[in-house]
Amino acid sequence: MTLDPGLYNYWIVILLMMTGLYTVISRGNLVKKVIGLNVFQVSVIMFYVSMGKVEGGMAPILVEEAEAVYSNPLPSVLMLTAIVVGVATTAVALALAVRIHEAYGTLEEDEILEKEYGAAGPGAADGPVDDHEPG
Amino acid sequence: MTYFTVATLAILVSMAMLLVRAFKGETVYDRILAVNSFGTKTVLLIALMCFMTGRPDFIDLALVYALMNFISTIAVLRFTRYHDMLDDDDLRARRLSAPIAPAIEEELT
Amino acid sequence: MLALIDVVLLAFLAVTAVAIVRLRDLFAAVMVTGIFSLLSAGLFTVMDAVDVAFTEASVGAGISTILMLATLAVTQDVEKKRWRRRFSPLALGVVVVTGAALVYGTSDMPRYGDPDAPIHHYLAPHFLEHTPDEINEHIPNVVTAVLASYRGYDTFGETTVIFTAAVMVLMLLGGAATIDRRRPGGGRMGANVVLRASAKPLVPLILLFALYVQFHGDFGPGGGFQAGVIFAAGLVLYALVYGPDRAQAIFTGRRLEALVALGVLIYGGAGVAGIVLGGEFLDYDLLAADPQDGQHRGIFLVELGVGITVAAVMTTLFLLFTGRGQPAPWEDRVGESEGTP
Amino acid sequence: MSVWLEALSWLSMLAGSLVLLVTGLGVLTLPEYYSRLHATSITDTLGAALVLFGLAVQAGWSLATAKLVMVMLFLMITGPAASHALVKTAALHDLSLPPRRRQEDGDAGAD
Repeated sequence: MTLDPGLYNYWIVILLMMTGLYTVISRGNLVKKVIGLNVFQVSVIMFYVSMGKVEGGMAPILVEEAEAVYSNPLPSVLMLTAIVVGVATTAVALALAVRIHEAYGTLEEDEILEKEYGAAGPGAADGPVDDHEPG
Repeated sequence: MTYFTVATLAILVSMAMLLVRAFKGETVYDRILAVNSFGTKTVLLIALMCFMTGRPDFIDLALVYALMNFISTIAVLRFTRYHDMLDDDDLRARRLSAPIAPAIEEELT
Repeated sequence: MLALIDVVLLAFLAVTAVAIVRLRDLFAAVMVTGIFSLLSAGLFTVMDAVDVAFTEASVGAGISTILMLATLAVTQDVEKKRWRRRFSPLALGVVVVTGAALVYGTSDMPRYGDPDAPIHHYLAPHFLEHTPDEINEHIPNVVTAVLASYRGYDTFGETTVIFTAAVMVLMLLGGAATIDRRRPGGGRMGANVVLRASAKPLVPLILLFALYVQFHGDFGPGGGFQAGVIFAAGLVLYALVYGPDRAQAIFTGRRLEALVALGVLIYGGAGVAGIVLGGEFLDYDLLAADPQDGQHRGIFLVELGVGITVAAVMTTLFLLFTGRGQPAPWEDRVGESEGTP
Repeated sequence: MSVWLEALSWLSMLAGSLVLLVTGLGVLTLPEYYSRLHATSITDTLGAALVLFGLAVQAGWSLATAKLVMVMLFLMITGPAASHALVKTAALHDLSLPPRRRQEDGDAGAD
């Protein structure tokens, strides 16, 4: 395996992706998880856009010159819509977080589980205890 | 060495220093300040890049940045809350301490 | 020089991402996310994806940050220490192993900017060469042509997803709040005369700029998605400075909901028109006597539909998030204190 | 382009770069919030104006120049307004006064 410096972009993309993944799996706060997902999303977008770049090319908006080199327009199209869809889905996640906070008074995974199942955590009781006060 | 290079290097160095401030913070306002100034630097960097790549008609992009930077700064300031319920002493100490200065209080009411 | 910018900005981006994970003050984390967006948008410009940069700048740095801040304002904004240890070796292990595998995988990839990479030899040359004769010779922006015409069906799907997301958020947050609390964003800066004076001339300019981006999308970077977000940003600025109630004087909840649906209907209508005229769904060639004019008309309609939906959805989302809660006590004074220093 | 215009562009960009560096340095090294704000608010507007002016001279009379002027105008309106909002909000939200002032009261600064 050779480590070509021309792959620098992809390494950073992987670093970002793993940072996002780590945030999602290791942090208990729901908003922090959404932020982690956003980091992950940006890394995927960065990956696509990096692949679309052509050396010495320019943005895929045609100019008069005959022998102009353009970068690939396809990743741009895919990622452009992905960003807007991403913010719409982020909004759904945040709306859920707001409602969860209204119901449980917290955004911490641990505390929500405790309120739902008691201090012993899920699995200890037979089912959810219904004694939590909303808010 | 063109002026594009000089200006770009200056902007990148300045950005690095602002990043350090945004991470160190001290108060939340320092971060907002750093983010706002960072946005201005990005606007300039984009404008420079448009000229470097020979497509100066993409300046629209710089305009959008300037716009969004302003709006998000205003939003950040509007959503800053007075933190009286922080359960974390360490964070509270970093955010604020002294009572409202009397002069400002007067102006407020 | 561009390579240097690329390397430095990517390094900044990596540092920023790590900082985001480490910050326990969520408010600060969201602000650093703003920097993250600005940086990535700058990188998209370096990588020639100007349309993506346009979108990321308006969505990531603008609307997304604002929505997160609004969420934090109605919930909590400090991440608590976990009962279990904060540092989780298992998570780190998973991440390191996955990352190593992915880095190993990149060794087979073509290097960055390689013109011979497989991705550049499949559909892209066709789009670049044939946009002038297949779509319209007056649409130099290939991204717009691919987005609205070649891949119009896909974009229709994306627009529907945005519509669905708006409906879901409406279902989640549309009712009254179940607990009593202050409305976020009603901070005391609302009555500030400097902000009002500077925002007042800017709002119409922003709306005008959004229209420019909408209708200039065929020629330069821009289009319905970007224009919609910028239009919404103008309304958001107005709502931030003058209060959501005044912003809703014209764009009431019901009208916005109607607009959300109207955009999708315009898009779908442009598609169905193709069927009615004897072609296929989203076949713009038949919309006018000359196929090139038909394509232009179709792209115009589709972008208009996307713009209306996106603008209405983003504004609705903002109003839903900030409308959660009671007005702050000082908000009643906003109207009267106007004009006082 | 004449030599004079070229020189003007150079000079303006160099001055702008210098000012931008000062911004970064000020934000990084000054002791507390209000002085850091003072460092950025002025230099940001001035530096941006100088760099954009340099670019505008490069572009000559074209649509790009008109857009650059728009960006410049925009930054000149929003920059000071944002700075004003920054200082006002910090003051309204009880950000502690500068350390020197507190030291006069016999209280050591937090930083």
